[in-house]
Amino acid sequence: MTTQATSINLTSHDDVVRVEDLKVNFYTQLGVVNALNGVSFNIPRGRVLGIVGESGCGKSITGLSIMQLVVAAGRTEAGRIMFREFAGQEPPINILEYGKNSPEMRKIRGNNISMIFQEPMSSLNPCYTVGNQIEEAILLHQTDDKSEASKRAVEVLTKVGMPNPDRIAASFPHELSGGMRQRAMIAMALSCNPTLLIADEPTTALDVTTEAQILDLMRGLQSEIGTSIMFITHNMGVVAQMCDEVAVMYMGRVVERATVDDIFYEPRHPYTISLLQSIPRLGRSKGRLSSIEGSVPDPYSTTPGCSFHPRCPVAIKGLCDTIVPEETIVDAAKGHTVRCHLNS
Amino acid sequence: MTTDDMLLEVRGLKKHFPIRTGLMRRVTGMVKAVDGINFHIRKGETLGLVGESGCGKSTAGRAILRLHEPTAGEVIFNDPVLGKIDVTQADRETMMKLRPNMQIIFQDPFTSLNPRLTVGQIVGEPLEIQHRARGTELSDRVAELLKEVGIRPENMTRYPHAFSGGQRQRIGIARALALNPSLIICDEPVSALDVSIQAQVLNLLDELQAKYGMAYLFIGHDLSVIEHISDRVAVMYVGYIVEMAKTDKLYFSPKHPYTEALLNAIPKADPRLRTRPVRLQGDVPSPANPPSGCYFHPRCRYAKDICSVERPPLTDIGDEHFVACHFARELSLTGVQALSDITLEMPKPRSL
Amino acid sequence: MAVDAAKLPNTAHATEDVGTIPQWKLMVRRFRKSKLSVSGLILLIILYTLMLLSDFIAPYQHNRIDSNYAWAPPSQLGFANGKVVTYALKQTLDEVRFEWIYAPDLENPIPVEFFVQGYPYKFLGIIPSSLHLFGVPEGSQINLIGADKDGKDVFSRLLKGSQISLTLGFVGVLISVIIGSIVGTASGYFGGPIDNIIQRLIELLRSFPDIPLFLGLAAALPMGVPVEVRFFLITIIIAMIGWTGLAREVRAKVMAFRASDYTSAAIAAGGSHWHVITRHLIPNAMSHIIVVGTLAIPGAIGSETALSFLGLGILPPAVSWGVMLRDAQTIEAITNYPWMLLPVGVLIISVLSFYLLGDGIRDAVDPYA
Amino acid sequence: MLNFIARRLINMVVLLVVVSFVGFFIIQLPPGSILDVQLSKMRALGGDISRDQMKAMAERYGINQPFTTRYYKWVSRSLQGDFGTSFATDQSVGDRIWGRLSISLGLSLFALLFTWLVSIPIGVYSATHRYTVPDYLVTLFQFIGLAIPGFLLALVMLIIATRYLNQQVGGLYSSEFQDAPMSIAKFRNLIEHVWIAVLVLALGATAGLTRVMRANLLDVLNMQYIQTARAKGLDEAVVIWKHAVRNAIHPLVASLGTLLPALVVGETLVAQVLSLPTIGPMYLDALRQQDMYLAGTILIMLSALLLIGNLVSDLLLAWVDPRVRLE
Repeated sequence: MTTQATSINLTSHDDVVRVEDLKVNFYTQLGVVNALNGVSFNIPRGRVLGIVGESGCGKSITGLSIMQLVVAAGRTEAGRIMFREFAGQEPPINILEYGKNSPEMRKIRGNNISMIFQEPMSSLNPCYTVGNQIEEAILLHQTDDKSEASKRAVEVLTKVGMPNPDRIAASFPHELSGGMRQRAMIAMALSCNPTLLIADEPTTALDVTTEAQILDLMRGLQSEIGTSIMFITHNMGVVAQMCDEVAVMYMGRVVERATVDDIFYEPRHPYTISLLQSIPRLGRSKGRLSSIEGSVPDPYSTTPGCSFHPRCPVAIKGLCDTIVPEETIVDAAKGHTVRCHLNS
Repeated sequence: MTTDDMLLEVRGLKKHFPIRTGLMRRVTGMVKAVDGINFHIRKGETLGLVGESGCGKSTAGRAILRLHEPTAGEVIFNDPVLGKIDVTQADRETMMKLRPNMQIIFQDPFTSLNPRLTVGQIVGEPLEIQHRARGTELSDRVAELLKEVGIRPENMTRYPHAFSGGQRQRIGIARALALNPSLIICDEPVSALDVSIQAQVLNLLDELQAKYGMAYLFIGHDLSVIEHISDRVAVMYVGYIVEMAKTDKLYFSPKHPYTEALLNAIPKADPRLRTRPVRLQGDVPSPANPPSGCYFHPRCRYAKDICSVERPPLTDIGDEHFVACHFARELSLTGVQALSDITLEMPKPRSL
Repeated sequence: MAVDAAKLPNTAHATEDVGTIPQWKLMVRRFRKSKLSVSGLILLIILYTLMLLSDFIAPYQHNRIDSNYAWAPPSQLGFANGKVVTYALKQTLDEVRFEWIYAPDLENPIPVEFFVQGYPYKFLGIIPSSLHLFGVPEGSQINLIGADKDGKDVFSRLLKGSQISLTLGFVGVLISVIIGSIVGTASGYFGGPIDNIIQRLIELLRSFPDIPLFLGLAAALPMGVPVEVRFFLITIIIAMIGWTGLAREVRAKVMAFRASDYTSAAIAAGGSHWHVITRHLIPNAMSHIIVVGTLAIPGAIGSETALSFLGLGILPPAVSWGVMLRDAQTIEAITNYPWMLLPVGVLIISVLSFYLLGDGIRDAVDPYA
Repeated sequence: MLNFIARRLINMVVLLVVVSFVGFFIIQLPPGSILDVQLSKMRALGGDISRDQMKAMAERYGINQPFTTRYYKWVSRSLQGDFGTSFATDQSVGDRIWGRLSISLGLSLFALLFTWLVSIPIGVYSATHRYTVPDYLVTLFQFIGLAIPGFLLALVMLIIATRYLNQQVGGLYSSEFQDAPMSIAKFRNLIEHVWIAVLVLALGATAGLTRVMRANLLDVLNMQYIQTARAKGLDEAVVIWKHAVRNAIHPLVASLGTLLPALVVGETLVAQVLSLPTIGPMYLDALRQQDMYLAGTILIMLSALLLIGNLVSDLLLAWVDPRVRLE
């Protein structure tokens, strides 16, 4: 079956990254997992793209693929990841053409594209000071001068709102709280003024009040520096607060792409709609939550047709369970696409 | 108000963990995980206990069941047979009789079921311990319980590793249900689940309560979930309850600055509510070394001199609204704004 | 993603319901996938079978001295008239070095007979018998792998020696596993003062370097006691020294399992200490105990060998592999009579097999570690 | 830090007192006394001992005094630096032990160095090339290394060295250097004699440590901070050696304390075969001859070594890993 995804071009020349029909398989002892089944999306320059989905939908793998940091068991089978460091760069670079540990890839990592992870407790190496770990990136990409690097490390720590940047730089990670560590991670990620920041569930492990601080910080820095952000999360609240555009993922596919307003007010995919209906919302009336029946299928099995059809309340027999829906444009102007037979 | 419908009264409950250091393992300090909390639960109601990590909410739940031996305080449980009994003082024999009426559901569906036992053995274990059933009677009862939580009884002979997180959580609920308890402590039962599964489990808990009338102490950190399930809510901060009220009261007109800050901090699932309210600065202090006076004062934007000196007691400001703040009656704080529902409709097939 | 996959149920065997397979069976399955570990197990089964049948297989008593066959090389085997035969030895004196030189007398084949009568023994220690697997007629001798300086048959001694070498370490570890499990469980489950006292005791025992302590204790054993008593005492020493490490590991596991939610659920339902320990703690700690125990056996076998080698363990006339190796200490012995080293070969095989087995069990028990 | 060391030292002293008591008890357990050994020795030489002589000896060694008295005498004299007189040789115990203990320690430190230098790189290689042929080979060699007893290895190496390399081995020096003052030539001679012992000693421990290193590194490589380091754009070699190995080495350092005395004594059999003048064979002889002052002193020295080793490894651990707080 030919996929239409690559031919859909809702994108301008000012996408930082365009992921086209990305397929990644994992070869494990228990079998092959089709982690990504043809993922396509674009991250517009200076915007925040949210990637949202439940555990195992492939959202983290997508982020790691852009960084070429997928573990050895995962293999990229097809697709392109086109990266434009600056606006209008022609031709864009296909990241996947570089080797994982190639000098070209290493020059992009941490410099042009940087990443922060979910667990602030384990994201920093316990053996080195925070300052040392930030300087490491600066020395690698920006300057050879050690004192210059440590000066910049303190600067960037100040920028992320550290109350006492000099002291923090000299601290070891275990001496900081979770929120502080995540700030330090953000400082490290931003230390080389990256074009794109990939944030993989950066606030999931944090408490609500700390989460709010970190989200504010990221939003503030984003509008200040203009870095594009790919924000991976499972929390619809975080999506609403953080993102400009959203891609909803299910079982290794992007099922819906739209602006954040469209995702929340005019969702088209039954999965997006069910997801929104199943979250309890503050200040709403009580009563039964509408839930999605069943559970996410295990990754070793393959579902024929639309992967959501076994749980979909409006699935059409004979169609949804046999044919994989193509990505179709709902609203070209706003870049709203959906992968659903009911919308085609 | 009659006291007859009172199920559980917790008075001055404390749980301190000693910090031991050095070679001689001398006690050099105390982690005051729970430091004197008071609340009550009526029959059939749900009390939400909410707070950030390390505030002592789980410890409190476990101390009530004496899974942690409480350091001080009373836990008066109104047993249907024995009447009111202080759980903390009960001897082994009494405890054995009390236990069936107070059960617990855990957070992590992957570690709360013994991997070496079948689902049948897991759900049947409480019945076995309490000598309630044996043989076919036992397996009939287990089958019934499984059906109750939406697991097919054929699954009795399977092991936990064959189930997804949501299903395991249902099995854990069936185990708690086995002895017909009048109180279930739900220790973050949906925190580890995906959003779509979370809704299923919350609905199940609602249905079971409607059917059997047990009370829940629902411990959680997600304020939206707590709001959804609770009749009343208590907010904890560093080992204390800072505010406790009926759910709507607490959410719409909070009286404690910490509650206000918490409600403010929740990322709302609505892009139109992208406000940038004043955020709480700093981190939650460690219960081993809390600040003086009101523990919240270093982060509180309404704090005055007295706050750093004197710890405010939890006082009733009327209509079962308890607040531990020197200025509870004076401050006007903002809570959650009532929203109009967004109605979402499923797509309809165009041609059929 | 990889983590998620690890948590998911194993569905590789799509045709059957994996859900009904108990955990230990899944472990056995995983174990069987490791060929090295399975071969270790098979080798051990063979070794222990030979040990059990040693009196039946051995043609001679391990202490039978025949000075005519001092340092006799392995008997040559052959076929004649459809029968297995061996050859008598022609002895000539090397007049320069004053040593006997042996050569097979190829003219005189001696038939090897099977199921012959020999020295009396008790089969499996119970049934009196004098039947042996093979033998040669009176007046000649067969030394499958040569003889030692007194003309004692090395093959018979090797078999007899396995009775001590393969059981002493095993039993020693078994005892230390039992002590370690009980003490570790008590320490980890009850905590508090009990735990404190046990931990202090272990700390004290661990302040002794184990090998010297071991030697000191072995040296303290009375010399003139029967073999069985000495065997028993050395077993006890091995157990005494080994249990502390195991107790610590069991304690750590038990503490983890005790803190687990399923244990809490059992306590919340009114489960007694006994119920919790036997239902939840021991079964879960068991696989770990087996792994640690299996991996401790080779060390214990080595300890026995070393002790006997140094003259502090099993003493002649009793025989163990360590005792046999006393004759293989010098370069001369090894270069001139290399068959004297065979006990080391068997020792290495048994030790290696235990390591492979233990490693395989560990991987099977804890596949994601 | 100083506070920590001080407290640890106090604890060590307490443990050593208990250890010395228990040690002394064990050492004098064997039935019969040094007297019997001496007697049989003299009789074997053809002489005999008069009743008076025996009495004098019993007096001198305190044979007939109660256990606690003997222990007290021994300890109080030891504290003054007088470890007593060896029954067997009439030499001062202190003098005899120091010489041999230092040789043992030297050998062990060499072996330790070798162990670390070999097992860390091999462990790293095998962890980063998991499930490849070299990894399987390393695993195989590890098992064989664990399974082969040291003395056999010593014997085999001895044969190889003498037969095929024409090397002199056994002992520390060739006869011509035995009493010569230390010189470059003598040192070379020492190395030539000692390398087999070092190799043999190190090999068993190397096999074990390589396995530990491999397992640890595999754990560490799954950590998030390794991903962070890669995400910075660091070269994989830097990621491994700077970020992973430092964290993986932790348990190796922790095992240092027990490794040192194990090596010191582990050479007993090897030293026997290679006829090295180290502490192991001496301890063994002392035990055999019921030379209790000597054996007791060695046992306690070794305990002290173990405790010091543990202290050193704790300090090293704190240096390697900032999370370890010394309090």
